Amino acid sequence: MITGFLFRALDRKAILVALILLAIAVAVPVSNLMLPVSHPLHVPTHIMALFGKYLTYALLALALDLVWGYCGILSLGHGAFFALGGYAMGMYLMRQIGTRGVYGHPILPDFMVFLNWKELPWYWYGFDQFWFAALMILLVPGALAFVFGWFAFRSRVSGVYLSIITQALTYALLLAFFRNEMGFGGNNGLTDFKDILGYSVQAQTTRASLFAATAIALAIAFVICSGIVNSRFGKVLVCVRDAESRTRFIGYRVEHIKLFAFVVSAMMAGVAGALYVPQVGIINPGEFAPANSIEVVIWTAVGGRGSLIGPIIGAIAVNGGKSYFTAAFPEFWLFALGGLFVATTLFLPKGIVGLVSSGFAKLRGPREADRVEETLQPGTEAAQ
Amino acid sequence: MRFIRKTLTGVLASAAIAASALVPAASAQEDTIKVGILHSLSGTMAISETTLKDVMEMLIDEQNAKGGLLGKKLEAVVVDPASDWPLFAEKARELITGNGVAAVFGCWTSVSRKSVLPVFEELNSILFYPVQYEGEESQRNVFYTGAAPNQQAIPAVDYLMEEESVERWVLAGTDYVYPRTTNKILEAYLKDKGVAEEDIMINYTPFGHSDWQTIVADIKAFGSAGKKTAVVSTINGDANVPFYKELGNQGIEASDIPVVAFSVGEEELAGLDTAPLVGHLAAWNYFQSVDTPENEAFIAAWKERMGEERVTNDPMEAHYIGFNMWVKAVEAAGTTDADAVIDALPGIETPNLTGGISTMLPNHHITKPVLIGEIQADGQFEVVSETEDLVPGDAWSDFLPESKPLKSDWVELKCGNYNTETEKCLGAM
Amino acid sequence: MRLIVILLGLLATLFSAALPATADEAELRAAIAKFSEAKKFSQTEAVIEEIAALGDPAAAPALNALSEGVLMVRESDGAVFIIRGTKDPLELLDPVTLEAVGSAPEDELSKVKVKNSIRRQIADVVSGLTLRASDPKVRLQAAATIFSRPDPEIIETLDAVIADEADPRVKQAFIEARAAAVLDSDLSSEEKVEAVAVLRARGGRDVLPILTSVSTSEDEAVAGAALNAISAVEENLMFWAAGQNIWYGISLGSVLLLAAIGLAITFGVMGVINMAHGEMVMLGAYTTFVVQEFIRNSAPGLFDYSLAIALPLAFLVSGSVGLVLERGIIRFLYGRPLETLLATWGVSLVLQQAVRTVFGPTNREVGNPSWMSGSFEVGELLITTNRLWIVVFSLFVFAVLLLVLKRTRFGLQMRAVTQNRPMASSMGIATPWVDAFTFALGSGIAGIAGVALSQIDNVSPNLGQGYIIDSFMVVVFGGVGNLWGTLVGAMTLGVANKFLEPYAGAVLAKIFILVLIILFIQKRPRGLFALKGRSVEA
Amino acid sequence: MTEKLTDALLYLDGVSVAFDGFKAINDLSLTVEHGEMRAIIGPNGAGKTTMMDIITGKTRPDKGTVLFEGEIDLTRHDESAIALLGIGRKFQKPTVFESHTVQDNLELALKRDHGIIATLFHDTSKEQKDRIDEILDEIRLTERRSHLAADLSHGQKQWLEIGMLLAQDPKLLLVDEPVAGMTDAETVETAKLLRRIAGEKAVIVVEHDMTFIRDLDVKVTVLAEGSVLAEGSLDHVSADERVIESYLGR
Repeated sequence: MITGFLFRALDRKAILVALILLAIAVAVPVSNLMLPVSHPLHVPTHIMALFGKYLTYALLALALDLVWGYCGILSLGHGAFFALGGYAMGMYLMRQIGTRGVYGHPILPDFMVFLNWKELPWYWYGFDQFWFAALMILLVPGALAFVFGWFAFRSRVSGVYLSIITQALTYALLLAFFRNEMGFGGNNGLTDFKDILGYSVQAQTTRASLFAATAIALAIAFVICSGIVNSRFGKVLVCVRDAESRTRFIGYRVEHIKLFAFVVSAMMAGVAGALYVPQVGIINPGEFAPANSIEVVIWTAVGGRGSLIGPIIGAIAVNGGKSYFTAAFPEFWLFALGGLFVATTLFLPKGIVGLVSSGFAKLRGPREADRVEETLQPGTEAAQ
Repeated sequence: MRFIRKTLTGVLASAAIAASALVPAASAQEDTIKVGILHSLSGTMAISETTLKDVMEMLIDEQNAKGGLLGKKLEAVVVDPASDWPLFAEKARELITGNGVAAVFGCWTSVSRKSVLPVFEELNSILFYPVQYEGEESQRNVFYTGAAPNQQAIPAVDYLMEEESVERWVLAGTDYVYPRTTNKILEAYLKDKGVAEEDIMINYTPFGHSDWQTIVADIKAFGSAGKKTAVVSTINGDANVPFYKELGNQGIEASDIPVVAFSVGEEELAGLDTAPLVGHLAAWNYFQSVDTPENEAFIAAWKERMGEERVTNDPMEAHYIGFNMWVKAVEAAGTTDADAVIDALPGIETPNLTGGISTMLPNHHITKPVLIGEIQADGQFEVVSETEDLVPGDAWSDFLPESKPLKSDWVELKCGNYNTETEKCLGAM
Repeated sequence: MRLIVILLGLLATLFSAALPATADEAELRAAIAKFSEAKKFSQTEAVIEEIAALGDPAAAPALNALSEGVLMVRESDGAVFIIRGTKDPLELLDPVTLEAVGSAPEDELSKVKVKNSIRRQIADVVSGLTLRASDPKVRLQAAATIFSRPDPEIIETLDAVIADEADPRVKQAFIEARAAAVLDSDLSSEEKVEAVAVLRARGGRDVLPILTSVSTSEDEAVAGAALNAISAVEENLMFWAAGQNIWYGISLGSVLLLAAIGLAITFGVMGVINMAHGEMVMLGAYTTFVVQEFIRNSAPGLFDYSLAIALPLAFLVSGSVGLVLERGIIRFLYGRPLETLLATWGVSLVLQQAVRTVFGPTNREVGNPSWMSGSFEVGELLITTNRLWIVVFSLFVFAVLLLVLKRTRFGLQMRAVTQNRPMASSMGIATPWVDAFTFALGSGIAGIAGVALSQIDNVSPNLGQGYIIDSFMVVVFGGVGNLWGTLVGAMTLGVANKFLEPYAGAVLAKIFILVLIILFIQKRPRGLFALKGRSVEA
Repeated sequence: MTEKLTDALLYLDGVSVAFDGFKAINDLSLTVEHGEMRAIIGPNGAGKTTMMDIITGKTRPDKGTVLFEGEIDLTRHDESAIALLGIGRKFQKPTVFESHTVQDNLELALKRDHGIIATLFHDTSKEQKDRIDEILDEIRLTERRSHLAADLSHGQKQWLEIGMLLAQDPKLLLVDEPVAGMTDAETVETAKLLRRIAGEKAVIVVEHDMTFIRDLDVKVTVLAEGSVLAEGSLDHVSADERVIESYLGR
């Protein structure tokens, strides 16, 4: 059963992507740690940190693509799952600070001390254990996605209505996490981390390991997604996207299918958030901002939705561009970024991946090119 | 196997290419001293921070006109962290390792500062932070040129108590760390002064809150209890305009219920019709209206560079002081090396724009005068009260039980949070 | 400011006509001249005391000018003047007669400094001086000042004034001010009980502290009467508080309505997920700024009409940007609703940054015209004028839009195109242009909303961002494609928010509302006013 | 489950539904026997599609009884449950999964476990593959099995959709305008196909094309304004005054 799944998962494309990611997971940290700074192939720490962050974004975009590109659920609130995973990791990291906080309190994080909290709130219990935090990284986003999806899909909320309420969800969480009474550090969020699993988060080796872990996590997620997409379940997902009611009429429980995909995707987003936090050193409510979730949609669209490699390329390309532009043209980079989004939708409706594969297909012959376009064109039921 | 080796080399090569693309113009003239400017030029904070980027560029140009520093020209490296807090950390790292800046001037919000702190610590660089903040922090690599709570909030409350005989207090703020901490300190301070619990009303609103009808009405009701009432506002930048508009429209006049604000300066008032606000107060360490030759020259230079209608404000002065202190410290140390400059900075004195001499203290805060100003119809403040001496910034408030025993001294104790009771430096391994 | 000076001038002439001088003018002049020596606040206070002791109503203009910050000293000779105008050189007025006596450059004058406590002192003094002023409004103001800071010593004066007062409203105000003073005095128990009755009849929040202060009196009759009065007044206030909440809710609802109504067209009717909607609102607000800036510089007299001028311009500016946007980008994306989201998001980034580049990142000042400033009371209900206008305006915009959609040829074509495009085009409707103008209409309305919102919010590049989410919530809650839904949705959310706010606080109230919307959509997946039937479900 | 009330496969009694006051179905009663083929005709807006919506669970009736196999109350089930009970539906506009191949379309429709675990992990068995080959043969799409459904002609899509119905192996097929947009030759073929299916399974065909109805040669029900106007052979109903009137209008 599982072997069948794996067999389907590891098609040529998946093997290639997984190998590249594993190679990156090994090569970059090795180059960072072993090669001398002057070596032309040396990857500086800040570049590694940067790409580590991009890879977590790539994982988030991949998660979104599973529900949007394949199932047609445009979630404008995926940042919420990412942030929840991040907070779960952040809480673990906060508990690891121990007595090294500025007030030297053995249990309470600094922000609780100076706001006069007397004891740790119950929902902070257990986060001193990594296994518990790791469980929560999956469970909290998963549970939220389950409850939310259970109601929304059962009531057949779809299209823009669904998009807007996912946005409402992340916006409500944003406001909630801003509140200092919530006990998550308010606007400042969680920061000033010291250790992860006993290793200093600032140590170069820790950074290298986190980078490797992210690349490996992305590789695993890619294989899982590939397995899902290549299975009959994946085909049904596309059916739901293209003709939801037809799928119902041949006897599929569309709400269960959507719910499953949504929960899996939320968990992947949670993992991405958990890997993101130790690498950037802070998690705060800003991650819940609706604009952040919209950006994830944009990465996916730029890369090419409805293909698994697209969101990864998109996330890295857009964020790389953003990093470059904000330094090179600090006062004009928004024009460049805004222009990029407009240009992508107008001229590359299928994203970078669509451009590349239709380019390849055109080389092979016009007939093939059409087919590629059809595959990558997720028709929307609403459009009929 | 060959496949894997090929992939590996390919990946490394592309990472190297990407790396070189991401380090902008690292090949520029090598004999300049680079100064990083880390202020948001887009997003929600651009409204406040862009001015600080401009003032830093002006200061650097002026210094270059004077012949630069250590015989080299200064070069400003501007990046846009886009009001995105994790991006602050990323950009700080890029400035320090990618561009090799000698010091960074930047950040506005507490969260952006918190976000970059570990980066400065790890890479051992220098940050000058120019904004009034909640205190409860003293880091070796950071120099706080804005006001600590004792340099702004407490003198303002004293003024209201003594001059306006206020007995009832509304502490209204945006829900984030600075107002929370400031209000906590003020609450403790007021109770210390014998103000009863029921005479203090604390209210928090979200960022960018725009509908103030209910809250202003509540303040009005709270203020009609027969005792003289004042509002201490730690409301954050953007939300102030609708707040003051609502105050004016509901007819709350400064002579009835004065509002003293800690985050409203000339820049914020520039977006407002101030006629209905005349008499409301602000507490700062600098006002544009202060009449000193240094200030006059500063304003003239600023207006010539940016335009006649532009105003100056407190965080700009903080950068002015911080930058001059850094220049002096580099000259004293004879190098831009971070450790040497960090050691040289405490004790450096430089004139501020209000006619005094500010000193960098061992706790990395500075001495500043505290001014209370009344809003005028022309959008400026008129100073109605000024502390006799410069007030030294206190990193750890004496009005919070947990931070009372703490002390920061980077010269003698080499510790930012030394507990005077247990005689230990907390947080050290 | 100028208005006040003119008013003062008017007053002074009335004084001189109605009343014989009660003190030697020379004495008054001498006292006023002392302001030139007052370097400290305490000295200024002493001079005011001195003037008050003269008891001459002719001192009022000078004192009020001091309070306004327009009393200035000529540095060359120490003469004191009231100044008029803001243009350099400033016009000088005699502080007693208010006659124009020449002008002086700004830097040769220095202002007599004031602060709040001095302003209060002046208000007290002036109210004492103006109890017999000829203008009933000034007398009312005097009564109000005494009421808010009652002083037992003034009771006798008030008795005399009440006896002579002819205007019943002013008389009542004096009686109430006297009652407040009585309760602060050591007069007889009967007098006090009577005063309590007067205050009870007056009602309102500001009688509560006065009543509370006597409710603990040792005199049981007075204390009992005060306690009764307090509960009566509070009960009355409770009733009004509910009304006030509804008003706040409607007012918030009208802001939401304004923000959302353009979106109800572009998103609701056309199905374009227009993330740049907020920026259209922002453009409208900036248009208002430009118009006001132009008026300030070239025709200051027109300032009160600035909004009326800005309205059509804002419609045109945002509308044409919308038109360009539709022709340039959106028309290529019909049938791919989610991609319009990405493109318009890009456009919104570009527009924000463009405005930031042109106008700078800081807030811009948009003033309230005089007819939009201030407030008035209906019973205990405080209604601020600008909010009232915004409510009226939003309903007006709604009504006009409804008329355009239902009664004009364009509206008919628009509905035809959105309902069945091929059919409409085969009937000879130029569907591309209908699309373009529909989008322009929605954008233009957003621009108009920007004019209104500039009156209550920041005019900054971030203005639009603050409204975009709320706008989508309103449209979706009300039901996409239904204008009435948008109206009811906006008002419901506004009122619900304002009723939750006193209990939960502003943040939690907003969170509750969002959760409410999420739950509501589960119940009615297509909003409040969903279209039913076969066609929409296909 | 209630006691068996009727022997008919499908039993509608007194069914009404209104949209915003407009009565789409008004007191409709209809029975279809096991293996019967029934043609339903009626002018536009007569309620044909709404009737199908009610049977397949897409629309809930305001009142009335809808029973399947004499005991299952269809108004209590949703679309996917009804599909699994054995009612298949072909839409007016051919709806196939355009991004999938012809073969995948049939495979997805095949009657088997549609649960999440099964769809994620189970492979298609030999028998199931044989069944798909059979259906492909039946609907004459064997050569195009690996083409995308989007590439099919209109008529082929109609047939593919019918093929998907067959793969579902339902007891009752609801076929809405199967020959719309087909050439004459295709129409004839379709009629043949449907008649082959009938007998084994019950079929309800909604059609406007009178030649096609005549080809089918089955009992005809005429709907108008949401209720049954006439029932019988085509010749019988087309002689009915009221039918003529309702088609031609007044």
